Parts: sequence; C-alpha cells; structure tokens
Amino acid sequence: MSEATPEASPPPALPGGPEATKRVLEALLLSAREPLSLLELRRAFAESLDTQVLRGLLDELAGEWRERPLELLQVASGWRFRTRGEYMPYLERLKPEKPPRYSRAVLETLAIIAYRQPVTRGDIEDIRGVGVATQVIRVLEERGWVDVVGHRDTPGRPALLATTKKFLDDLGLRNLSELPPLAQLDPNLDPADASPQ
Amino acid sequence: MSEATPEASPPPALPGGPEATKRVLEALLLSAREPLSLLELRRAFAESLDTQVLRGLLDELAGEWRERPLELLQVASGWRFRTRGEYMPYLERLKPEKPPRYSRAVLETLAIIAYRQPVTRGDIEDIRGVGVATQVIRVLEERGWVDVVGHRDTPGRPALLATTKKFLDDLGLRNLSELPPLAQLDPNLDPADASPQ
Amino acid sequence: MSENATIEAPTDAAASAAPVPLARIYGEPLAELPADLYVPPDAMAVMLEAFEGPLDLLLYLIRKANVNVLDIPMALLTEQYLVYVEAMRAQNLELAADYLLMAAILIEIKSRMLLPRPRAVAGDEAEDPRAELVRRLIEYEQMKRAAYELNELPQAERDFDWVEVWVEKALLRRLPEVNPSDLQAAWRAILRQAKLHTRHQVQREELSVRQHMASILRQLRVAGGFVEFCQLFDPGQGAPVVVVHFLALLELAREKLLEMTQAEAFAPLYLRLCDERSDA
Repeated sequence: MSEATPEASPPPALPGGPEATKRVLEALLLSAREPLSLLELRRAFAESLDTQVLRGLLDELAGEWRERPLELLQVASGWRFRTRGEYMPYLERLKPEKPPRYSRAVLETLAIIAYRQPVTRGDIEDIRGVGVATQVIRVLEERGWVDVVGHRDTPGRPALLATTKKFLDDLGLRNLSELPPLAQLDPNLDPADASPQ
Repeated sequence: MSEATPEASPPPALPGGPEATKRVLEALLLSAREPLSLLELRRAFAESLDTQVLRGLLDELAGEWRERPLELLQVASGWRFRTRGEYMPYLERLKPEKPPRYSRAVLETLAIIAYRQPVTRGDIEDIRGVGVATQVIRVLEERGWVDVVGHRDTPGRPALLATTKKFLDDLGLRNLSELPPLAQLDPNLDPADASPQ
Repeated sequence: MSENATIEAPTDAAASAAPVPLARIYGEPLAELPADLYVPPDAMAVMLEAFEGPLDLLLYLIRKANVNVLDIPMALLTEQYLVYVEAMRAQNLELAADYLLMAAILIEIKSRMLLPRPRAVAGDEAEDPRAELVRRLIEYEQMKRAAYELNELPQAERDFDWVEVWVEKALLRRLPEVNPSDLQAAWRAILRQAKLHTRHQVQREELSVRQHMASILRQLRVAGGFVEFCQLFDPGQGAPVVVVHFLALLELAREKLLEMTQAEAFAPLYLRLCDERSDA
C-alpha cells in the first residue's frame, strides 16, 4: 500500500461538515454485518463525534433513505440497514430452495415465551395443553432467541425462560411492545386468518 | 408488492419502468453476499429482463453511485457494491482484527500462481529458487484465492494450483487479463529498486 | 548496509598482486573481506533474512553493482555471493540448501566461462554458460515485481469492504423464518384450542412490563446476591420507563421471583432472586 497506514495516524479531524459525516456513517452501516451501537459508531470516529450530534445525523440519514430500497432501522443493539420487505420475492428467487419453517410446536412455544415471559416449561405446557419436548426449547435456545433468566422458587426450581435481544433484532423489533397486540380475539375469526401458514 | 404470499405468485411483471427496476437491482446487489452475475440477476426477475437492458441499467446504477460512499463494481463473478477506499480508516476502527498483510513469500507465490497457472509447487520452487513452505500455500488456500485444479501426470502426480474467481473478485478484477502486465526487464534498473523491501 | 559495494573488475595486475588468500570459501580463494562489505553483525542478520532466497540475493548484488544482467561478470558475482553466504554461515543463520546449491552452480558456471568455448557447429552459436542463470534471474525478477504490483491493487478487507446489507428473513442461513405476525397467529391457534381467551389477552402495556421483568432477572443474576433497590433504576430513562420498571419489580415480587428486604423503616431496600436464597 502506498497510502500512509491509517492505524498509525492520529484520529482524523471530523471530515468536512455533517454531510461528509453522514457519508461515513452510510459506509459504516452499509458494510457492517451486525447492528452498530452509538458507542461503536463513536469509536469509528475516534470519539470525536458528540452522541447528540450522532443521533441527529442518524435520524437525518434514516430520512434520506425513506424512499429507497433499504431502510435504516434502530433495533435493540443499535442501528442497521435492512432490505425492505417488498424486495424479498426478488431475493428469494436467487435462492434455489425455499427456507424451512418451524413446526407449530416451536412457533407456539416461542409465542408463549414472547408474550408471557418469564415463563417456565410447565407454564408453556399449561397454556398449550400438551407436553413440550426438550428439543423444542433447545431449538429456540440454539437460535439465540430464548434463554434462562432465573428460576422460580417452587419445588424443582424450574427455569424461567425469556426472549433475548437477538430475538428482537432478528424480528426487526425494538422492544416487546412492538409485537402485534393480542387485543380482542374473536374465536369465530375467519379460520383462514388464524391458521398457521 | 401486495400482502399475498409472494413465493406462490407467478413471476411478477416488470415493475414500473426502468427507475423501479434499478431500485430492485440496488436492493439485490446491496444485500447479496456474493457478486451477482447477469444470469443470477435475470433469474431474480424471472427472466423477464433482457440482458442488454440489464447491462444498461447496471451501468446507470454505477453512475448514480459515483459520488457516494459505495461503488458498484464489475468483478469476475458479477456485480457487487464495495466501500470506497477513503472510508477504510473509519471501518478499520471497528474491526476486531487487522486485515492480513502478506509476506513476500506469500505474495511471490501468489504472483507465480496467478501469472503462470496452472503450476505445481515444484514449478514455484524452481522460479523462486527456494523451497515453498506448506504454510505459504495454505494461507492462500484458506483465503480462497488458490485451489487445486488437477494433477500433473508425472511421478508423484503433483497438484496443479490455480487462482480462483474469489481471487479476482477480491482484487476487483474481471479476469486474469486485467492483472498488471508483467514488466519487461530493464537491464539498467535503478539499483534501489532491487533492494530487499 | 553499505551503499557502494560494487563488483569492480580487477586488473590483471591487481589479481597477480593478490596476497595469500585469507580463506577459501567452497574452494574459492577469498583474498580479503571487501571493506564495503562490513556490516555490523546484527544488521547483517536482519539483512540476510530479508532475502527471499539465492536468486533474490543475486539480483540484489547485480542491481547494487549496476551491471547488466545479460552480461554478468561471473567471477566477481560469485565472489560476492560467497562472501554473503559465508557471512550467513558465520552468523549461524540456518543456511538453506538452496543457497549452497546456488553457490555450486555459480562456481560451475564460472569455471565453464574459463574454458575455451567450443566452436559453433553449423553456424549455431554456442550457448553462453550463464544463459540458464540469466533466464532464471529475469523470470524471478519479473515475478517479484508482479508480486509487488499485485499487492498494490485494492484488496478486499484491507482496502475496501464488500457490502452485504441485512436481509430480515434469514434467507442466507437457511434458518426458518419467523415474523411477528407468525407469533400472533401461533398465539391465536393456542387460544382457539385451549379456550383461554379471557385469561390470556395480552396488551402492549403488559408486554413492556414483561420485557422489564426479564431484564431485572438478568440484572440480578449477573449481580448475584442482594442489590440495592435504587441501583435497579436509571432515572435518565425518563419517568414512564421508571414506572414500568417499578411495575415489573412488583410483578416479580408478586410471582415470588424476587425477595425484598429492609432492615428498618427508611433504611435502604435490598432485592435478590428468590432462587439464590439457598445458594447465599
């Protein structure tokens, strides 16, 4: 490399104004594999960027992308770009096979943990009315969506399960209250509407 | 995009005009984990896009990004977005480890494989005048830049090494003929040029 | 490293006046260590390790002497090469067989140069004994420079990063996809089956309490043992968050997941996980 090694140079002064800073943020967020927290973004600028300024620029950047194929999102562990849902059919066509789906048992268990956390396996069994296989919970734990947050002080000290930050990130949620509300459920709903797809 | 399950729908008609098509291309290219070939891009549009039209739109798209922090590049396996060099100092601050810098032994071995392929380890040793450590070739194989493409039909059937598409991709090249031309030896070189670096 | 080491063609007079050789290296007499060759031992070691092999060393000697690679003065190149090789040996550097093999080749070429060349038969020019060496030197130098040029090209991860924007559906990992509406649908299926409609209606407000319940449990788990009440609150998050956090604490206490203690009125309030009581 003919360029001076960047590691050796002192933290660069902020580049020319907020526009240039936004371009740097764009480069960082578009090439990152994980959401970037404010802390990490400030580190990329060698701490030379004020958190409030940074927040403001991220909001502006999100606004600039509003009409574009990606959206800049704030998720639990930071900021990340995401490809908008309407482009999925094109992306899916690039893949020869369809992605697998979770069984009904896994989805229902996940729903119970998400909406009723913290819950024990016994709670899940009570709600579902059937036993829950260890494998079902292991699938969710291995995916990093569910973990043990404590034990209930009852005989057997059963583990209390809750959803993780990764669960929120992967579903594009900032917090649990962004889950679809389960307000008035009409038991006579159109069956097609509620059947698992 | 409607709410109907997109996987089940027939190939969508071309979206509204070239602008919308470019947005789809942008979404595809920004979110792909590998360069996308014209073939793959056409597949994403369910073959409804003419190759010439596609090529033209890709050129336009590359033009639209000319002043932005990413560039759309055509490499050996297709098209892909990459960050521009001037943003690397910021990106590097977030990297847990420094990118690899290769030793002269690795670089010279790579050059010989690139310019003289397919070659055996013995050929490389003949040209360099020294033994080639197994580790040197392993570094190149693990990077995915070099692989075994066959065996020479001589005693011991030594493996024939060649560079991969990923090697060209990672150096931003479309094919081997874009490698820097081999220098014609000038007998009266500046002596400084030949000193060990 | 010396800057002006050159291979100077000695005059016959100089040659005849040569004193008794200081040493013989691989059978070659070495009259004296060229003065410009003296390099402090440490620096020598560094320099010698910088060579990629005998061809690299030879190219260095040729370029440093500024002689034409197509017309190498073999006697002097051989002498200098041997001096370097001897220096390596003296430094106890592990001397690769490649260096010794090259020494033998140089000596052999040098001696063939001294023999009268056989007359060309049928107009063919007799091959220069140096031809093969020159061919190798040129090829190696070409590759050495190509390596330098390759390294100058922008390289992924070092000079740029590929862009791979997150796609929500875990398409690439081929993991099952779940989106919030799947959870809603699953919940509805459970309700339809278990007829628990009234008992398990879940509201947004309740969900945020549930998230705080999980995070308090995590916090207490990490802390281990008693934590002071105030430490669980971050007033910077604003009143609504603090209130939800407090509701979550009460709910945890009601579900007997945590225990609160206070030594006396107005004393600090302490909390711990109920399941840690036995460990404590």
